Formats: sequence, structure tokens, C-alpha cells
Amino acid sequence: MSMDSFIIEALQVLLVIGLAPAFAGWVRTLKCWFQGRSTPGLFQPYRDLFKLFSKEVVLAYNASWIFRFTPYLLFGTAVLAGGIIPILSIDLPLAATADVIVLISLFAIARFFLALSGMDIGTAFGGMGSSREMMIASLAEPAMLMAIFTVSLVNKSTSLAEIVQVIYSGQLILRPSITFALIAFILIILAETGRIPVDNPATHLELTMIHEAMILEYSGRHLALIEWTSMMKLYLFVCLCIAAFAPWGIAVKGSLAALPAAFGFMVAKLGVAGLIIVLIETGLAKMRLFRVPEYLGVAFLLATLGMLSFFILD
Amino acid sequence: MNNSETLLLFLVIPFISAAILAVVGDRKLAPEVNIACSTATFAASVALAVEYCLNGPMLAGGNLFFVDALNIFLAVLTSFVSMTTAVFSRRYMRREREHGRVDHVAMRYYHVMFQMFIFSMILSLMSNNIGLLWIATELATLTTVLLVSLYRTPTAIEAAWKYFILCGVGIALALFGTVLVYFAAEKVLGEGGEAMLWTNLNMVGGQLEPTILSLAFVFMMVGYGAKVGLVPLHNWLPDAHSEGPTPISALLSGLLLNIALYSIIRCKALVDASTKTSYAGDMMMAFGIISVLVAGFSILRQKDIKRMFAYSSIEHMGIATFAFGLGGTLATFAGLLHLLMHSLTKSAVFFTAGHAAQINGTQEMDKIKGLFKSNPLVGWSLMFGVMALAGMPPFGIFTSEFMILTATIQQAPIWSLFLLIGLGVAFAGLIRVVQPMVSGEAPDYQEPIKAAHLPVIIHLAIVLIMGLYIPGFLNQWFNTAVEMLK
Amino acid sequence: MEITLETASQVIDFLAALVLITSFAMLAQRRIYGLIHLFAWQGLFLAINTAFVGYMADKSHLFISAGLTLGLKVFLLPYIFYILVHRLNIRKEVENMVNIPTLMFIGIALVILSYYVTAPVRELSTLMTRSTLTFALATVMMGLLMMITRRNAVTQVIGFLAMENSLFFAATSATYGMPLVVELGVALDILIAAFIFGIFFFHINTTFDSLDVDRMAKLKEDEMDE
Amino acid sequence: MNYDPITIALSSVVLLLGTALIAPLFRRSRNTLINISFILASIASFCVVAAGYYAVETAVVSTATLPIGLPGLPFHIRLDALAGFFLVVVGLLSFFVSIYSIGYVKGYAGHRSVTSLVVFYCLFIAGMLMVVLADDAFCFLVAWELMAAASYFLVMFENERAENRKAALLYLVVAHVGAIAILFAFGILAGFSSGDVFSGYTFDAMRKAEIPVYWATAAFFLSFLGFCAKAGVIPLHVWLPEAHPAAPSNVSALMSGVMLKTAIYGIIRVTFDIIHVFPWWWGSIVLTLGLISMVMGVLYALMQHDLKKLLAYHSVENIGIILVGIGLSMIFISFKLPLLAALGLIAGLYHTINHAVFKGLLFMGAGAVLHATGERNMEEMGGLIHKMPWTAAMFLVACLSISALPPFNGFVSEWLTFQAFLLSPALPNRILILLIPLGAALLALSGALAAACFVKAFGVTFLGHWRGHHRPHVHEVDWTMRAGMVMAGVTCLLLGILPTIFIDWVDVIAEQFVGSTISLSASQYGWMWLTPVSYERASYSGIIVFIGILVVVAAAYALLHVKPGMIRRSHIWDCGFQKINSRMQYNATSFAQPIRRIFGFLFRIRESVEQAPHAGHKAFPKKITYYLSVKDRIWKWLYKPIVDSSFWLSRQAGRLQQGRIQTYLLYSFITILALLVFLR
Repeated sequence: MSMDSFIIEALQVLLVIGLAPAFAGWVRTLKCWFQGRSTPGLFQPYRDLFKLFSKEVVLAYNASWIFRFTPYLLFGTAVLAGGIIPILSIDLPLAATADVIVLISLFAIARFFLALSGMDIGTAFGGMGSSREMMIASLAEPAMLMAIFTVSLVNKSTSLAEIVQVIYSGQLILRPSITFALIAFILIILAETGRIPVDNPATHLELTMIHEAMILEYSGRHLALIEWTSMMKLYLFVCLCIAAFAPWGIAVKGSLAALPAAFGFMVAKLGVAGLIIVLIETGLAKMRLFRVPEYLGVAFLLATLGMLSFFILD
Repeated sequence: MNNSETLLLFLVIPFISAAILAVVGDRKLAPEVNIACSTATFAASVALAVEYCLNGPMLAGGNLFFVDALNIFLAVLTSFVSMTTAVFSRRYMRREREHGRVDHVAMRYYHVMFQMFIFSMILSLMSNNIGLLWIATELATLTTVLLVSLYRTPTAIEAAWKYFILCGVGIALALFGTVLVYFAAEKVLGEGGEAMLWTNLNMVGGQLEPTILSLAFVFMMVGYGAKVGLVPLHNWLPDAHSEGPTPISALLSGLLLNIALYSIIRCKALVDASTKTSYAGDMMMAFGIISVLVAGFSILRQKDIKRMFAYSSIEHMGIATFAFGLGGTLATFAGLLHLLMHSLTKSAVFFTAGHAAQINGTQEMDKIKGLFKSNPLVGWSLMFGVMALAGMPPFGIFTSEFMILTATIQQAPIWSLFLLIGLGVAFAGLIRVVQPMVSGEAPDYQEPIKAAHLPVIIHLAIVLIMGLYIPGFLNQWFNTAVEMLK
Repeated sequence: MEITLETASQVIDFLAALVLITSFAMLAQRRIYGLIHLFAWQGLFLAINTAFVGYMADKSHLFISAGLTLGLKVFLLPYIFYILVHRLNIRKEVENMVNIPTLMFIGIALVILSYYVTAPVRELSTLMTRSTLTFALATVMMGLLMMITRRNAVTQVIGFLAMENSLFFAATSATYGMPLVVELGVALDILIAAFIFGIFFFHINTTFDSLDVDRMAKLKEDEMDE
Repeated sequence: MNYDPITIALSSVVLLLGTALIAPLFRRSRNTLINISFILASIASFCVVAAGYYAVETAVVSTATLPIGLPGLPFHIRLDALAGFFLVVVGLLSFFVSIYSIGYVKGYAGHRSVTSLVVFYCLFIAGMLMVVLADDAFCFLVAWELMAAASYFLVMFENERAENRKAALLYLVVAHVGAIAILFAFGILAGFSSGDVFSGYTFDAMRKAEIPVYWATAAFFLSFLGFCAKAGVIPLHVWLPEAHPAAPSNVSALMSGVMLKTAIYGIIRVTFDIIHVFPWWWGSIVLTLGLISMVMGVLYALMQHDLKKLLAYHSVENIGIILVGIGLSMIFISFKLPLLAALGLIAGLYHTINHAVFKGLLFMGAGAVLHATGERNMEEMGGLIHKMPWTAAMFLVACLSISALPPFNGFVSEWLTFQAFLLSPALPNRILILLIPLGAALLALSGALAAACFVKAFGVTFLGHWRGHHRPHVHEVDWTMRAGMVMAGVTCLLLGILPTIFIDWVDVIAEQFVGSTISLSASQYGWMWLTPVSYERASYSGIIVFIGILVVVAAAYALLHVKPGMIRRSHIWDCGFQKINSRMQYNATSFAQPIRRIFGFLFRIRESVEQAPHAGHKAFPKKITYYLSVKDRIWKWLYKPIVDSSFWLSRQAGRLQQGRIQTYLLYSFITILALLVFLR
């Protein structure tokens, strides 16, 4: 636990906080290009956040302390998760704090409080958003766990740093179980972060919004924090996927020298990931709510197939 | 076998008290006299018990009467429960008089026959001569028949008539069994009274002719079995125990069934000694299992509170018969304990049921409600009494059922399933019915009564203590009795 | 006068046969007065048999019980029944639940059964009256049968007392009668039983104003379903 | 008297029995009665916790025999590590609930006599302590049914309502049938020991007796059936959601929190301690039942709109999770993998104490809500957080724990259970390796559904507007109730962030039963990090997660409040039409509607909408009524047939009693003839 691993840790946390809006901007600009619209630019999210931070906070009369505490908690969990997932390097002091299951539960706390704040004001949309969010989450978790289980079976551990270590040192062999797990994981990421096939992030149309419905009543700096957290969440899930399945190029030894290269690799991978997400979003339309269980059922099936194929094939 | 005067005294007291009560009749102090006489009887029985502890088994009256471990504990139990019933009947019968259900003549008859009934029970316990045992049991039936029809209602008379005829027939068949036993004993012990004495029969049990004795046991089993109320000879019991006045139902259910089972147990010991097979035990087990099952299931559908407790008596007598039939130290010990516990609990439960019926003016269980609210002591004693009856642990009946069930699993596992079903259904039936009676709001048609709580509390306290700790002398008595009966 | 052993046993067997015949007749009898007469005759034959056995086996206590039987079962009880039937003006003829021929067949079956049942007793017994035990058991069973098939309370009681008679008869035939204490006790019980029956007849007649047993069938559970 | 743990434990049981006896004397002055008895009860529970802690710490086995009991079989008492642990579980929650009850029972004092509640409350705790201490079959069963009887009277406390009585009856009958099954199991186990008649019944004799496999299986399944009847495992769970809500809330806290744990204690004692060598398929049956109870429990809970019934169904779920832990350790031990078995057992035990604490807290919270509003139906509540801040905060802590969210204790035990699942590939049996991971998926599903259920429970009860018709004067509960709840909340947090200390303390049980411990590896990386098998394998640090979140939240709060931005309060945006009323909120039924649609096939659901036709056009109905009933299928499959057949049989038995004397005489005639002919 040398000094520079602490520095790397600090750098990574700042990176997560700083780069997340950029990644979201990149995804939005890609979508505009694909849909032939003129883009507001890569840094539009920063301008939105800055605007929201300076705006005045309007609260309902019966808003309780949960409503005002939730944005900060969301931001806290996201930053903590950012510190744990090996994005730039492996030997992070915080790495031992949590393995993959704990990470999923960190996101679960955020979702729990967000759902509560959705119901706090007592409007119909808040309740609807919370109810649908919890339904989707409860179906996504088993599928997510099966995918992680397959990965941990292959790499004999559930802590991310160890998984990255094993994949990095081992040679590249194409395993069917890992591919099934990867596809399942991508499906689940779309569900968890509320992207198109499950939920539409860009709209406030009552019938289609799930994540947006919960934060309808937020304003000012609270709304800014929540927006920022959802961007970070997308960024972290993509990094989680990269770390679990394609960690090549990450700084293995604790040296500062390898950081720029790792940063370059990360930006490239994120670019490609953004491209994949946008391709899926423009290609598909939002599904009806009660088709989502089948969608997550498919994800669960793929993950289980991955696990079974691991035992049967190798 | 030394001679004992207290035994004669013990036998004579109830007879004299019957005479006294015939004179006292229905005057103001009659109930108090009745209590005094019963207490005297109980004192005599305690003296006899102490004497038995000091110098062992005794004979009396030209060895017409005898005392040994088995009948001393039943005698003390009988006189104790008679005393507490006398205490209970003072208040109960006074209220019945106020409500005009019994008149002057009936009360006089009630008190005389109360003491005669105690006398006949003690006589049958203490008699060494099997003929005298038969006569005393017949006397017990005769004394209680008119008591059952004391209220002169059509159903009471019908119940008394059935009780008289069915028990009369049963007792007659038992007489034939006694004749056969005497016939077999005569071959070994020679002519005259010597051949009819339990003490001699037990000594010479091995040499008696097995085929005669097994035939005699069939008659004795059906004869005295009718008195015990074993299914299919049980039909009179629910009617007789529910139509008579409550003190009489308590005595009938609590004590008379024990006396009848006592004679069967004695006879089984004799038959086992001579046939050396488990012939008698298997028959008793069969009767026991059928009684437990039929009584267990019929408890579910009872509408009258005393009828339900009568069926519960049939079930508990079935369990005791099964235990004695199973044989072995554990089961026989449990059977004796079960008799003791059942008598105390059943009489206490009949007392509270009597009070509950008086408070609500009816024996219909649907109309008895809210006892916790209207009369907490009656309510709680009824609840605890029924819990004890259903076999909840802190009470003694669970202890004996625990021993019986575990003995069954080890010696005859297949029967244990039927016992479980019988006990479980009876438990559910009893609790399902007692619950609405004690809980809920007290209806307006209830009238407050001065209830005799002392006997009930004493009985339930003894049952609770026995459930957790069996005193030394009783344990010693039971072990000697088990040696005889095993 | 000296009576040889086998003539005595012939006399005893003859008396036993007479007792059996009377119980068959009681099964078949339709009229109450006839029933009471037959009951008295049965008591008489029983008393003679007991006295004769007492004389042959020179057992003095048998004479006392013979006298008791004579007094009780031949004179006192029938007299009580006469008064009851007269006072309560019970219908004279007694209808039967089972027709007479089948009753006869059942009776015969009972005799065969009791012969089969008392076989071991006969081999073991050395007394001259050992063969009459079969008839004693048969009459006990027929007493029970009579109680089952009759509808009137009085006839049921007569059946019950017939059963007691045959038990007394069994005692004398199996063991030359039981010790005196027991004999007296049994007789006392039967007397009290008869006395209580009398009281019952008055109660039943006042409450049900008929002695028909089928009236008394209210305490039942089969049709009270949930 | 010397202060060894067993004397302390016994003296506290005697203290409880004493309180139960003297309580009726104070019948007149109600407040003194409540104060004295509940303070004595809390003292007794505290001593029990101390005794238990000491017993597990020193892992010394002390035994004693009481004077009472059968002549040949006095009551044997034994305090070893396992008993000590369960003493701590029972004592801890009894301590919290006793303090809570001082305030809660005063609420009852107004309109009902409270002596019976106090008496049976003390007997109930004494019964549970005796069950844990018992060392022979007779003492165990007496304590077992004393516990059942005392809780029966507590469930019957408010016996005006008919459904309370029905619930109490169902509870007692199922408990009694379970007890008889356990009695049979002990009878079988006692049958194979040498020595005189009674010696076979002590647990020591049963341990030494070598039992043939066939009988051991029969004994195991009988005892398992009996314990499942008490624990509320799926097929025998129907009494639990009826009985727990019927009891007063402090009692249902104890019943749900610790009474179910005595059944878990029973299973561990009989399986690991007495039979201690068994085939693998026992474990798989326990695991399967645990999984089914887990998933069905949480799904039933989601459908409820009665707060206490919802919590009761969650007890079924959590008992399922504990059984999963125990089942896994049974499978591992039968395949000779002691380290993994230790992990499974520790996970099960950890969840036992976690569930005891947070379920107790939940019921205390529900009791406080019931006490304040007099309402149990969530459809009539809402917005209580403003009036009852303390209760809301503590209820939130408990909701977070039960939904297995990191800083709190629920998460640690579920995480350990996950690790046990993920280690299953070490098993030699190929089929198990394929099936067990599916169990892990079910565990994740039930965890997430629990989170959904408790968002509903907390959201509908505490947040939004008041949904009820009349608005009662709601006020925060008094300090004793708050003290009880805060203590339980703090324990939840401590158990969540200091797992390694707990595991060091409790691993002596695993050492005793499965021969190996995980505490060495658990704190190998430092006391802050929990690394069950090895550091590389998996690691979790509750305390860093907790502090991490707090630090970042504080930093963000400080940064954003450097210049005091003004907060303006205003009305909710109502899209311009008439004012939003409280009926426009989501309530319990609507919140669970999506999940009910997905998992509806598991229940008997009857849903109907009637429209009262308006005089005018059909499209403008005057009144719309929506009817929904969600029934448990088990009632129709298992309980109705049993009840119907027993009533049918009783009708047949009734036919014996036809009333005519001739038929009765015929019965005796046929009996005597049959016996003479056949038995000669």
C-alpha cells in the first residue's frame, strides 16, 4: 500500500467524477449523429449541471428529510463505487472493501432511497416510477448474479481486482460461458441504467418514464446531484463490464508511469462501448412494461447457460 | 400379612355417614354433614396409607378385605375426590335447589346415595374376594342410577334407563367371568372362600388352567369394559355423565371408571401369569385404540359441554387401557399415573363445566360465552383444566402420555400412529370448543353465582405439581404396583 | 334315601333342560302375563335343581340359596310384576321386533356356540353338573337376546332377570354355587335392582305415559351434522 | 453462589417465573405492575445475554440436573456454545422488547386488564430459555409446549375478534402436532440407547447411541417436520401470518424474532449434535425447503396490505434463508468439506441473530405505528414520518437491514450465504454442482423482492399524505419505546459493520459441530475486512463502506452549502386541474401490482371491478369499486382436505350413537360373541 497507490486512488475518483458527464455527452452526441440531428456538443452535460447547481431549490410542503438526503446519498454511493472498481489500476487501497456482490448492493441502496424519495411527495408519478423501478430491479438481480457467478467460476474469485489479475495474466482463450455471461451482462446494464429497450432516459412522458418519474419533483442542486449520479452510474456499469470481461491495458503494477497508457486504453474502450449502446438504442424502441420480464428472463437464461456450459465444457 | 383395624374403620365410616345423612336428610346443615363425613373417610384413608407405608400389605375382616400398593393409592384418590366433590356439591346443589330443579325428597335421596356410592367404591377397591368385588361394583351402579335421573327430565330418565340396562348386562357377563375364575381356582386352592381371594390367586397364578382363564378374561373384559366405557360398549356413558347433576358426573367420570379398570387390571395380571402369553394385553390394546379413535373423532361434533367431557373420559380410559395392555414397567407406571391425573383433572373440569352451565343457564356450548370477562376464576380454571385434559405439558396428563407414547414407539411402533391421530384430533376438538366459551364479550343472559373455586384450584395445583415432580412415596407405591401388574 | 350318582346327574340334566325350554318359551311368548308365568316356572325349576344339587353334594348353603331363589324369583318378583302390569295398565300383548322363527334359530345357534365355548370347562370339571354349564351359558345369551328384541320396558326387565337366573344356574352347575357370602350378596343386589326397576316404571310411565322403549331415543348424534 | 453461566441463566429463568407469579398481586395499580414486571424481565434477559456470551466465549460445557422431572429422569440442563449463542439471541431481543413494552403495554392499560399479558409474557420468555437449556427429551418437550401455550394465550389476548381466536386455535394445533412429531423422534432416538428405562431420554445417551440409518432417517424427518411446524417453513407456515399479527406487537416482535429461532436451535441440536452423521440428501431437502420458503414467503409478503401480516410473511422468508445456510453446511459436512460447512453454518447462525434483531425492530416499529394511529391497514396510513420521526428513522434502519443493503447486518449474512453458494463447485457430486447455483439466483431474487416489499412498506406507511378517512391525532411514542427501538437499530448497525468480531466470537460452535472454523481466514486481512475463505476469494469491509458513504455525503453537503442557497416551499405541481388529494397516491396494492402480475400464477387471485352505472352515459360511472383477494394455495391443497376428512370421520363416529337402547345392546351382544368365537 505504497503512497502512489493512494494517489492513483484519488486520481481514479476524480476521473470518475469528471469524466462521467463527458461519457454521457459522447453517448448523446453519437445518438444525435445517428438520428441526423445537430449535436449540442460533447460538454453539454457539464453546462446543464452547472446551470442546475446555481438554480434555486423548490421543495413540496410535505417533503421529508429523506427527500433532501437522497441526492447526497446517491452521489456518495456512486463515488465510493468509483473508488472500488479497477478502472485505471488494480492495486487500489479501496479494492478490498467490496467484491462484485457488494458493488451491486451499493447500487441497490441508491435505488432503494431513490424509490423512497419518489414516493415521499405523494404524487402518482413518483409512486408509479418507484413501483416499476423495484419490479425491474427485482428481476434483474438474479440474472446479474448468475452472470457474475459465471465470471467468478472462471476466475475462482468474486473480488474484481483478483478477476482482472487472473484474466490479465492468463492467455486469451475464447470461452462460450464468458460470451454468454457478457451478452447477459450487457442486457442487464441496459435495464439497470434505464436505457432504451427498458426505459427511455430522455423523455418525461408519463407512460414510458421509470427512472425519470422518481426524480420528477427534484430541482436545483438536488436535481443536479441526481443527474450527475445517473451519468456516473452508466459510466461505472460500463467500466464494471470492461473490468470483468476485457481489462487489457489496465495498469497492473502500482507504478504511476503506466497510468497515461491505461487512461488511453480506457478512453478507447469507452468510445467503443458508447457506440454499442447508441447502436442498440437507435435500433430498438422502448418495450411495453410487461414485456420487460421476458427480456430479463432471456438475460437470466443466457447467464445460466453460461454457468452450465462452464461446468459441462471445461 | 398382619391384620389391620383401620381398614375396617375405613370401610365402616361411609356406611355410617350414609345412615346419618338418611336421618339428617335435607335440613339446613345436610351439605356440611356430607362434607364432614367425606372428610372423615379421607382421614381414615390417609391413616390407612400411613399404616401401609409403615408395615406393608394388610388383611382384615377374616381376609375378606386387603390392602396393597395398587388399591391403597386408588382408595386415597377416591376418598380425596369424594371430599372435594362434597365441598363442591354444597354450593352447586344449593343453587339447584333455589332454581327448583330438585325438591326435598330428591335432596335427601341425593345425600344418602352420595355416601352409599362412596361406600360401594371403597368396598370394591378393598375387597379381597372377587365375588365381593362384583357385588360392590353392582352396588355402585345401583346407587348412581337414580342419581342420574334426579332431575326427572325425559332425557335424564332415558339416560338413567340406558345406564342401568347396559351396565346391568355388562355386570352380569362379568359375574359369569367371576364364576369361571372361581371354577379354575377351585381346582388348585380347594373348596370354599379361599379360592376367591386375590391374595391367594396372585400367589398361585402360574398353576391355573390357561384356557379357562382366557375364557374368563373375555367375559370379565366385556363385563367390566362396559363399566369402563370402552368402545363399542360405551354408548351409555355420554348420556349418563351429561344428564345427572354435575357432582355425580364428576364422581362417575373421575372415580367409577377407575374402579372398573382396576378390576380388569387385576384380572389381566392373573391371566398373564397363567397363560404366559400377551393374549389379555393385546385385547386391551385393541379396545384402547378403538376407544381413543372413536372418542377422539366424536369430540369434534359435540354440542353439550358435559357430553364432550364424557367423550374425553372415554378417550382417556382408552389411553389407560392401552397403556396397561402394552405392559412393561414404563407403560404400566404411566397407566397408573394416567388414572391418577385423569381423575383429578376430569373432576376439576366437570366442576368448572357445572359452574359455567349454571352461569349461562344451559349446557349448550354455543350459548356459553365470555367467561374470562364475566367470571375470570371460572374462565381461567376451565381454560387450564381443558389444556391439562388435552395434554399440554406443564400438567401431569402430558407426563403420562409422554411415557405411554415413547413406550409405544419402542414396543409397538405401528400403534403409535393411531394414538397420534386420536390425541391430535381430541386436542384440536377440545381447544376449538373451549375457546369461544372463555373469550369474547359476556352475554347479558348470564347471572353471577358464588362458585366453589377451592376444589378446582387444589385439583389443578396437584396435577401441575405432579406434571413436574412425583413425590417419593407415590413413586414407591407405583413401582410395587408395577411389579405386581407387569 | 340313597340315590345313585348317575341317576342324580340324569335328574339334574332333566331340570337343566326344563330351564332351557322355559327360556326358549319366554323368547317366543307374546303376552305379558304368560311371560311372567314362564319366569316364575323358570325360577321354580332353578330352585329345585339347586336344592337337589345341595342334597346330593351335601352342601348346606345351597339349601339356603334354593330357598332364596324360591322366595324371590318364584313368588315375590312375579307378584311385583302383576301389580305393576295391573296398576300401569300396560298393553297386554307384546309385539316383537324380530319374528319368532328367526329368534328360534338364533337360540339354537346360541346353544351350539355355548357348547363349543364351554368345551374346556367340561373336560376339566369333575362335578356331576358339568354338562349343565352349556345350558347355563345358552340361557344367559338368550336373556340378552330377549332384551334386544323386545320393545316394552317390562319385558326388557324380565329378560334381564332371566339372565340373572341363568347366571345363578351357571354358578351352581360350574362350582356347586359360590360361597354363601357371595350368594347372599348377589341375591341382595337382584332384589335392589328389581325394586329400582319398579321405581323406574313409575317414572317412565309418568313422563313418557307409555313404557315403549323406542320413545326414549332423543339422546343421539347421527343426524346432527355440521 | 458461584457465577458460572449456567447458574446465572437458571436464576434468570427463575426470576422470570417469579415475576409471572407475583404479577397478579399488583392487579390493582396497573402502572406499577407494568413497570415492575417489565423491568424485572429486562434485567433477567440482560443476565441471560451475559451468561450466553460468557458460555460461548469460554466454550466451556456446563451441565446440571434440576430436582423436578420424572422419577427416573430429572430435568437435565446443559449450557454449551450452541445453547449460549441462542441464549444471547433470545436474551438480546427480549431485553430490547421488554424495555419497549413498558411504554407499549401502557397504551393497552386504558381499556383492558393487562395482568394476563404480563404473566404470559414472562412465561413465554422463560419457556424459550428453558427450550435452549434443556438437555433431555422430557425437559425439552415441557419447555417447548410451555412456550407454545404461553404464546397461545398472548395471541388470544385480544380475543374479541373472531379471527384472532381462529388464528390462536390454528397456531396451537399446528404447534401441538409439531410437538408430538418431535416426541416421536425423541422416542425413536431413545429406543436405541442401552441402560435402564429412562436413561435413554437424555441427549448424552442419544449422542452415544449408534442408530441404524433407517431409524435415524425416520427420527430426523419427524423432528424436522416438528421444527418446521414451529419455524413456519412453507407447507406448515399458514398459522404464522394469522397468529403473529393477532398478538400484541411487543409479543409478535418476540414471536417472530426469537420463537422461530428456537426451532432453528432444535434443528441444529438434533441434526448436528445428536445424529451428527448423515447422508447428503438430508441437506438437500433442507436446502430445497429453505429456498421454497424464501421465495414464496417474500412473494406472499408483497401481496399483503396489513403491515404486521407483511412482516410475519417475511419471517417465513428469513427462516428460509437460515435453512439455506444450514442445508448448505449439512451438504458440505456430509461430503467431508469442514471449512465450507463451517462457512454455511456461521452464515446461518449470523442470519439468525440478524433476523432476530431487525425483525424485532420492525415489529416494534409497527407496534409504535399501531399504538399511535390505531391502524394496521397500510391503505389507511401515510405521511407518518413528519409526526413520528424517531419511529420512522428506526423503521428505515430495519427496512435497510432486512433488504440486505450493505452497511447493515442483513447484508453480511446474505453475503456469507452467497459465498457458501459460490463455493459449491468444490462438491464431488456433479448434479449438485449444477443445481446449487440456481439456489443462489433464488436468493438474489428474494433479496431484491424483499427490497421492493420494504420500499412499499416504508413508503406507504411513512411517506406521502395520510390516506385514511378520518385523521387521528398522531404523536411520537414515549421514550421507553423509542429507547427499545434505538438500541435495536444500533445493534443492527454494529452487527453490520463489525462482522469479523462476531465471527471470532461465534466460530467455536462451528468448531464443535463441523470440526473447522473460518475465523482464522475471516480476519486474516485485518479486523476491518471480512474475508471468509481467503483474501483473494472475496472480501468485504462494512465499516469502510459506511464511513466512505458518510465522508462523501458530508463533503458534498459542505461543498454545496458554502453559500446558503435558499429553499422555497410550494405546492406540488398538479398539471393544472383540481387540487391533488390523498387518494391519488400509490398505495400498497397498486405498488405491488406489477410484481403481482408477474408472479400471479402462484396464488389464487380474484380481481373484479364493478362500475355503478351513472344515470347518464355509461362512460361516466358514478362509483367504481375494485375488489382484490389473494389467497394462499396451500390452504386448499393441504389444510382443507384434512379438516373436511376429520369432520367426515366424526360424522361416521356419530352414527354409532343412534339413541335406541336395542342397538346398544346389540353392540355388546356382537362384541361378546365375536370375542368368544375368534379368540378361543
